[in-house]
Amino acid sequence: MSDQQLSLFELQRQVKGSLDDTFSMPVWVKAEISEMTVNRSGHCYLDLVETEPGTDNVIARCRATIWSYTFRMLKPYFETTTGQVFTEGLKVLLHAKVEYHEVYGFSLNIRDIDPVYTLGDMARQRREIIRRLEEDGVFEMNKELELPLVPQRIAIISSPTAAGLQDFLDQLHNNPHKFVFYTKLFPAVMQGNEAPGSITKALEQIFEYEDLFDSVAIIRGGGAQIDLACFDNYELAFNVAQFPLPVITGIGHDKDDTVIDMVAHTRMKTPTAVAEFLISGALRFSEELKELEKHFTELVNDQLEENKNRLNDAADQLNHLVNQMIVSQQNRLNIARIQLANRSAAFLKNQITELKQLSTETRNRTVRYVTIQNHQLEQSGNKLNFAFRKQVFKNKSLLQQFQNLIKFRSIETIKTEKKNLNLIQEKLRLIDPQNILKRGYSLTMLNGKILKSVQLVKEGDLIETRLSDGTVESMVEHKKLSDQ
Amino acid sequence: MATKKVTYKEAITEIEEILEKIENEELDVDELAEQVNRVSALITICKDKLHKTEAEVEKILKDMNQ
Amino acid sequence: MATKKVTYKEAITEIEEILEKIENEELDVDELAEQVNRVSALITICKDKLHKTEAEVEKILKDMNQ
Amino acid sequence: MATKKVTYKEAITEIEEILEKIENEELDVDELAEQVNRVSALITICKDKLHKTEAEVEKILKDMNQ
Amino acid sequence: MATKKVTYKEAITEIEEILEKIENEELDVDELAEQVNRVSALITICKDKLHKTEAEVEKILKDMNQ
Amino acid sequence: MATKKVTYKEAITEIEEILEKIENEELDVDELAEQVNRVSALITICKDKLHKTEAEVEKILKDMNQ
Amino acid sequence: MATKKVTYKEAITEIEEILEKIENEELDVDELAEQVNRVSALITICKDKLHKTEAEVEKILKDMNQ
Repeated sequence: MSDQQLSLFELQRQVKGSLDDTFSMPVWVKAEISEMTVNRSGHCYLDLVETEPGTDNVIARCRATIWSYTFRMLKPYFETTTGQVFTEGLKVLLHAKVEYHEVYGFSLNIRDIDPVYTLGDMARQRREIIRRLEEDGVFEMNKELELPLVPQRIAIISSPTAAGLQDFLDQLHNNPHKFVFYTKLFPAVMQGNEAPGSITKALEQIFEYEDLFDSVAIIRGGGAQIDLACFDNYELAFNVAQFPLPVITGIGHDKDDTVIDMVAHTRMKTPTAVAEFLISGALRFSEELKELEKHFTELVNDQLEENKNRLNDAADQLNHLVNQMIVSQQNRLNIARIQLANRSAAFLKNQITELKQLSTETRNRTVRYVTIQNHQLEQSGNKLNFAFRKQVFKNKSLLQQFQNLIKFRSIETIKTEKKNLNLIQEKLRLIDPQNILKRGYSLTMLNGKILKSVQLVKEGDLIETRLSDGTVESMVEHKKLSDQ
Repeated sequence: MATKKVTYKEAITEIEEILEKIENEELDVDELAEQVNRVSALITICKDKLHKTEAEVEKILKDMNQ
Repeated sequence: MATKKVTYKEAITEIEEILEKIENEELDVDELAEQVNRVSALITICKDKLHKTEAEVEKILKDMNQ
Repeated sequence: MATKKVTYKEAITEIEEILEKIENEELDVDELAEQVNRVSALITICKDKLHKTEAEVEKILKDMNQ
Repeated sequence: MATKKVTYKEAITEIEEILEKIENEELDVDELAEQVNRVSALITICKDKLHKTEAEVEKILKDMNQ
Repeated sequence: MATKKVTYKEAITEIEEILEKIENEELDVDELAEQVNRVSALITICKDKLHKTEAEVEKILKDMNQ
Repeated sequence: MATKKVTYKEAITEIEEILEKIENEELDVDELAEQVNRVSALITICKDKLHKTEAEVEKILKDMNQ
């Protein structure tokens, strides 16, 4: 614990001394300009802050100065480089010398500004806005509106004092085609931080008379090109995108589009371009109408022509077909005539052929007939010959047979008779009693008769026995019957 | 034995009649001998006729075949 | 052969009948010559008719072509 | 050949019928000349009709084109 | 053999009748020669008729073809 | 043997009768020779007739075929 | 040809029908002249209608452009 007591001045001097030691050279500091004033002598006084990312809580703050001679160089350089007014709300990268004053305390003396950092930051911001609008689903909304065929009722948002406005109005009202445009100005601040709010308010007014207008033209003529940051505003873009009428922008710059340009229905570079766009739209429509009329006339004429042609064709066709039919019929008749000649000739020829055939046939059949008859006669002759020969042969055979028969039978008869006679002769020989006696048999006779039974004789009868060579006479002594 | 005018047929008929008589024993032995004689004579006549006929026929047939 | 009034068709029919008779030998030989003569006459008639018709037809066709 | 009242169509039909008969030899030779004459007459009728129609049509078409 | 007035047909019929008789042996040998002669004569007659007819027909056909 | 007027048929009939008689032994031996002779004569007659007929017919047929 | 009351369309249809009939040879030659006359009349009617329409249209367009 140092009990050394320092005067305030001494303390401040020691602080100053240590700061000077520590920050003997300028350092690059990132900060946001929260306030800025430029005094009469051209010095610029700034209030710098740093906020907590994602919130608006200030976590650091300090004063800063840019001396007039520096400021006079830095400001235009910054603004031409970034296209952005050097003003409050910008995030900047400053090359600053840390200063400490015994009376005024801590401050930064800005020697240089790096515009590239701010540019990057602006671009980042713009990307952020676009992302949010896309996330909200409104980015394309205005583009999806249909621009009327001829937008003739225009609500203009512009600064009433802007030089471009009058040019725009003149151009629109004095167009060479004599199209009539109805315009109504809704004044608004067209630059600086107030611009978004002011334009939004103007839009709100237009919204109340929505039905009276075909479209909204946001125009800004002639102003410095560095005042455009105000158009990269989320709220304004959100309103423009959702606006129920098509919005045409003519903010008047050549560089990157602002977010408003992006969300607008149609983006033109300048008010003049907007006026031309509107006039050309009307012109196009007028030309389309003319074209339509021409087309209609052509169609009607075409149809009339077509019908005329059709009738002429029909007449031609009639002529042609009738001629064709007549020719065809003539041909038919000619063919019939030729056929008549040919067929008659063929008919007659056939008949002649037939007659010839008949005469040939007559000859053939007659010849055949005669041949057959001849043949039959020939056959009859042959038959006669054959039958006759057969007959003769048969008769010859018969006679031969008779001859054989008579021979055979006469000889046979004689033979038979001979046999017969011999048989009789033999029989006779057996019968001849003389022959019987010769074999030893004898005949016994009684009273001159042959004795054939014992019973016919009595004992004592005189019997005669005849033998072959004489007779014996004897008396019966005894007789006996044989047993049978 | 005289009657030579008898035909062959008559002769045969007579022979057969006599033979029948003999067989029926209607003949006396004396007649028998006589009849046997008669038959024998008749047979001779017949044989003669036969021979003659035979010769004649043979001749005719021979002539016919020529 | 007198009947010249016969039509062509009748003539042809008669010819064919006669030819058929000849073929079927229904004709006596004695009639044959006569019938053949008839056929011949009929054929001649037919030929005459044909020639006449031919000439007539030719004339008609000629007239028509003029 | 008197019937001039036939229509063109009837005439053509008759012509074709007769032509077919001739071709198929359904006609008697005796009829041929007559039928050929008939066809000839019909063809002439048809041609007359055609010429008349042709002239008539030509006139109509000429009148129409004027 | 005199009757030359017989027709061809009659001749043929007679020929056939006689032939049949010969075949059936209804004819006596005594008649045979006569009948054969008859047939022969008839055949000759028929042949003559045929030749005459043939010549006649040939002439007719020849005349016709000219 | 005189009757040469007998026809061929009669001759044949007579031959057959005689043959039958012989077969049936209706003939007397006395007649046999005579009958055989008769048959022989008849056969000869028939043969003669046949030969004559044959010659005659042969001539006719020969003539006919010429 | 009296019916002038036909519409343009009916007239065209009828014209085409008749033309088709002619083309398809469905028309008798006898009818041809009459039908050709009919087509001619119809074409005249149509042309009249067309001319009338043309004049009318011309007038309207002229009026419109003023």
